[in-house]
Amino acid sequence: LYFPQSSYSESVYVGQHAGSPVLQLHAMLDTELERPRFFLCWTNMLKPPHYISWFQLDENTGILSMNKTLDWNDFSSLTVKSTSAYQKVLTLMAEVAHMAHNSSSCIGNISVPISVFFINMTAPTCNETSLERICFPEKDINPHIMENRPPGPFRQLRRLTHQDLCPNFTVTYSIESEVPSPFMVDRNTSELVVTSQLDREEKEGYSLELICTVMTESKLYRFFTPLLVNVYDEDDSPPYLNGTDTEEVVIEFNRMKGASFGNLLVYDKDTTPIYPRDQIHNKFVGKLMTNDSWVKERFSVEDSFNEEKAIFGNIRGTIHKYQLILKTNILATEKRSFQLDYLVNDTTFPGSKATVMLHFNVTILPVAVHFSNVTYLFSISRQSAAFAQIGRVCVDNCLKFQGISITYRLAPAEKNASASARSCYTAVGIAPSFLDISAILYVNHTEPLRRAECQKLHFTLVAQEKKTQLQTKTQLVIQINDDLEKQSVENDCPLYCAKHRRRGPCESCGGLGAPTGRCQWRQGNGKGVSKNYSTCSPDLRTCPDGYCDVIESKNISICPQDCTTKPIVGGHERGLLHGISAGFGTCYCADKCFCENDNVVEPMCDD
Amino acid sequence: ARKGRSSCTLREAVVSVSELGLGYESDETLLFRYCSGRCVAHRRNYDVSLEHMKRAGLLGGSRQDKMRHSPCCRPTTYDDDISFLDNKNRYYTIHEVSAREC
Amino acid sequence: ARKGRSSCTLREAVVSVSELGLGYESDETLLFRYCSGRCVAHRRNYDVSLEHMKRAGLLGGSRQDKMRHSPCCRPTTYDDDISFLDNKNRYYTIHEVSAREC
Amino acid sequence: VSSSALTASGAHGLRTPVDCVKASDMCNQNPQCSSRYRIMRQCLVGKDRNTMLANKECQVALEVLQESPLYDCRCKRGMKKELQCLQSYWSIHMGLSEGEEFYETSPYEPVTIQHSDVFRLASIISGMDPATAKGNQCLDQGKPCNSCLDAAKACNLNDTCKKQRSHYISTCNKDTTAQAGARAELCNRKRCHKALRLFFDRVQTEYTYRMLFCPCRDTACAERRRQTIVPSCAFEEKVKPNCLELRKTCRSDPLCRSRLADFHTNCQTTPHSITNCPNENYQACLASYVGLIGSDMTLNYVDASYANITISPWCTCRGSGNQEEECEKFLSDFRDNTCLRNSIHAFGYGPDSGPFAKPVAVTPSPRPDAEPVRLSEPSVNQNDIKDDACVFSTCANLKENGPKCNLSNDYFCKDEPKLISME
Repeated sequence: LYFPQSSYSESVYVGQHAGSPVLQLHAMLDTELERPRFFLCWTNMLKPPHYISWFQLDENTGILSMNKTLDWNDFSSLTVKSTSAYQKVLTLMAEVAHMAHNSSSCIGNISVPISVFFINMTAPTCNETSLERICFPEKDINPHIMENRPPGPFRQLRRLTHQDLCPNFTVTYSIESEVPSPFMVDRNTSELVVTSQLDREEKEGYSLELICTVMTESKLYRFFTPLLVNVYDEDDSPPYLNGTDTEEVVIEFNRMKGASFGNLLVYDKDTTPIYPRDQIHNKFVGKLMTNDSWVKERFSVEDSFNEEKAIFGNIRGTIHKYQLILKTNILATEKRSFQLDYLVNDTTFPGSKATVMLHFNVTILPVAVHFSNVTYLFSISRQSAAFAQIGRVCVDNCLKFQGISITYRLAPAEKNASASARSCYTAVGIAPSFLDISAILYVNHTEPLRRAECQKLHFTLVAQEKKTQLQTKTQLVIQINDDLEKQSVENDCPLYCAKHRRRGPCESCGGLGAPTGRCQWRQGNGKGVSKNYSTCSPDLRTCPDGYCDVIESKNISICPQDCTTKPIVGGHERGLLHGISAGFGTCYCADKCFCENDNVVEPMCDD
Repeated sequence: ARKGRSSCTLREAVVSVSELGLGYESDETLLFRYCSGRCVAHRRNYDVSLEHMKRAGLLGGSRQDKMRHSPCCRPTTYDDDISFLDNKNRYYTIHEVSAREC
Repeated sequence: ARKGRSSCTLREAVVSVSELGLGYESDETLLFRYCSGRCVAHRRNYDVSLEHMKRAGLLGGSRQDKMRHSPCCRPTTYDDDISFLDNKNRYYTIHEVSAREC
Repeated sequence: VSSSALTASGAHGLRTPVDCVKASDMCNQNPQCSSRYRIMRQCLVGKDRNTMLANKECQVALEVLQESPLYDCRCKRGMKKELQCLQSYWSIHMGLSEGEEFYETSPYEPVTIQHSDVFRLASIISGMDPATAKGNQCLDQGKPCNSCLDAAKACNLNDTCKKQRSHYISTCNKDTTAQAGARAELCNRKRCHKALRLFFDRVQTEYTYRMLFCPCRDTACAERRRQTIVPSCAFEEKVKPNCLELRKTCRSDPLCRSRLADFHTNCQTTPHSITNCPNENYQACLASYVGLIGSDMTLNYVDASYANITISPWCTCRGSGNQEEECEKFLSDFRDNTCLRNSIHAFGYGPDSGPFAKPVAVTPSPRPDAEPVRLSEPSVNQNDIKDDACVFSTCANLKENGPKCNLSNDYFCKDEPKLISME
């Protein structure tokens, strides 16, 4: 049993006499056998409000009528919510049940609120009432019919409070709708009837037009009002596939916990409410069909769903998306193939075909930690400054790795080199990059570069996968170029390039991180605060690039444009975490950073 | 004090954000407060001694080394930050742009 | 950076009390600390804006109104008082004559 | 001590409502009332509220409290201990109401002022704003004008407004990179909301309303108006929640619940009024709108259209299942609210500029259950009807007068396939 409306309402006036009907409730059946019984109940929070005794509800017909004639002090005695000076709201609760009972509270039963607006006036006479108000109430709500339920009457179209107002008028109702619809009006009872079982998956709502014809002594009037009947959904559609139930999943480079693979879709013509969260309507549950503990520890399947209309013939339905999820990292050496089945169960679908089986054909390929026969050859200038970046080293496919960690080590190739020869090798350092699995070579000490005997450094580069200890080696040669020119750099240059605010001093000085031993000037051309601001950088390949990399973060002064967290004066935008992502004119940094117009004359403390 | 050379006080002008010259483009206006005027009245023994020793060339150092022997008319505290929407509908906040006390 | 224009720092010189030029006559000497150098690095949005608006003539006011658009190299705190016996064997104490911080 | 002694009864026995903080203090000073109040709060804390309230003791507690000043106590916006007042209100209200109502009664005392000073001030200010010495082009129809820019200028020239505005902008605008997606994650929405609430609580309405409800004649102005609350942090979120879910979240917080109830009370479209607003009160509606900003149910302009504004919370009715209609109705109280539109229009162009959005043609359209604010039956006598209805002396005349007889826009007569039998 259910009420086809979420609430009922009607107005009553002073003088409304005992026995006169107010409104009629309807209850829709779930099965033909049910016999609804209607009772007034009161929400258990209060003992019944004193006005409840003014009404009586016919157990069988659901007609609410007056139990007493309302008088003026009935109105003044009320201490209920009032919506205006001359109107108070009496809130009743009605419930419907299968059999008669005497319990008073509405707990647990199917109940519906009734708002009776008690107006502090006598009822308008026939002449004082517009015919339209005889036909239709001022405001009414849309009814709803649950699909797959027996037909029956679900609304009284007549306004029972007005039925005796104009005795010599004849009021009749009929309905119309653009498309044939399973509704009619019972001419005897003026009840709106649904004439057959509805299927929401076929039609979600019916737009009817209620027509009220009033025959007075001499004239015939006709009034129209639209009525939308919503069809409520129940889980009467099984899950189904539209295409494949199998997905080929290859796990190679991305072996990281949380990685998702595959995209199997399961369709369901029913709606799946996302509110309230713990709702059980059309609830899908899934189960991994495997006893392999190895698989169970490492894999799960994630279900996400979306409400869609277009593909269900403009009727709301649900598409579930299933993805295989890694619960842990997979070792680089792991090599395995298996089929993983996943049983999807529409738990609230009564029929037999409530389940669908999905199949993930999983192939895990091992990952080789390997340098394809490459000998790294880098050349650096003798003028290189400390922290100058030499280059990046990376095992094959390392940029694709996720969930695999590789460490890199340098060792002089010649085992028994002389002490002074070995000291040359201290010039080069290696640091793991944050973002990915590569490593960056950089100038660690500049002193060896200044020594003629340090010419060519032969390293063995060792790469090792942390967990599996898989290891690989390759040769790495660093050629030290340029002879030791006369130091042409200004000797009172600051330690780092970012301090300069003009091209001249910038390019005539060196600074931390400068591979050529000279700072590089970037001339911006942006107008206002722009990403392309002018600045002096040790190495335009990496600074500024909006990313404070592993070498730059060793000393903020190497590239404050990417790494600063200090105040920035002048028009600027900060980077996501640090640095200057955009600046006005020229950006330069001393204790703090400034972004100023390029053409400003050197400021002086004027007297 | 010579005509027009009033003492160091707080002044204000309504200017647009663009007119600040910081590079932001916005038609919003703000009250820009700044310090202007002379502050001879606030000198200390330090100022008197420094001026005397500078004149007497007792402190060495080149002509370039700026040694101020009198207090400057400068803000001692700054107004709250100023936020605005620029002409591309992006919000910015500027710190320490307007003086509060001199 | 141009030669000799280092940033604002604390400097010191040993001078006699008489050389302070405060009028005292005493051969006692003291360590006179003072601030000298450029302070471009300490500018704020205020300075950048004030300078720009001064150049653009947006702030009106006569040429005389001194509006400093950059910080001055000045003491922020002063050393303790200095006492001495002058050449007529009388004791004196002078306040705020030597800088402690710039 | 009979419970009625507790009442702060007014002249004719009717209780004059006190604020809920005072009411709970009065109750706590009365042994009988305070014990019942404690029992009722325990009754309401129980997981399954219905079964908890079924027991006798809870019922008795409620009956006593009905007589206490707690029963119809109210709160004031911006009062001291406002939150405590609201908490008391909802605790007693939850006990007395019949479960989840679509429209809840506002805990706030009604704003009685009609088209109050905020409208007159706004029109005065926009007329001759001393600060923007350049005069206000917005009055001169010809000149390009951006009243929202003028509002920002006026704010920047007022120390309190400037300070509070900068506080909420710098709080909400934490991250300045371009990717809107990333920015939405990085900003601290709770802190941003708090800063926004502070701004609207502490700064005079003449500044805040001007920035929020400035009338626009072009997209740039409308986009600035939309940006006022820094929507990327205060309004938008990566995933749009279901509107009923958002309502539930809001109603689980006493402040948000109160502001939502206040909005429904003061902005609910009232067809039978000139302004479409309850009690013809634009001011109350605008105050309720502003009251929601900085809560979970923060509202904002949905786009930069200046012609017809649409205001909405950040939510969708997708995935509402059988509650789609209730969800659509809840959402339409914001998106299709003529009272709110008229209030905003009135603020921009003056209260007497007439309702901007014509009241919806009133037929007994299937407007789902709204708190029916009923005026008395319009007394219409017979002869008024004839212009409205499709009137024929008898059914036979239907044919002679042709199939369509267009009356007022909603009543028309169709060819009746069969004559109505006159049983």
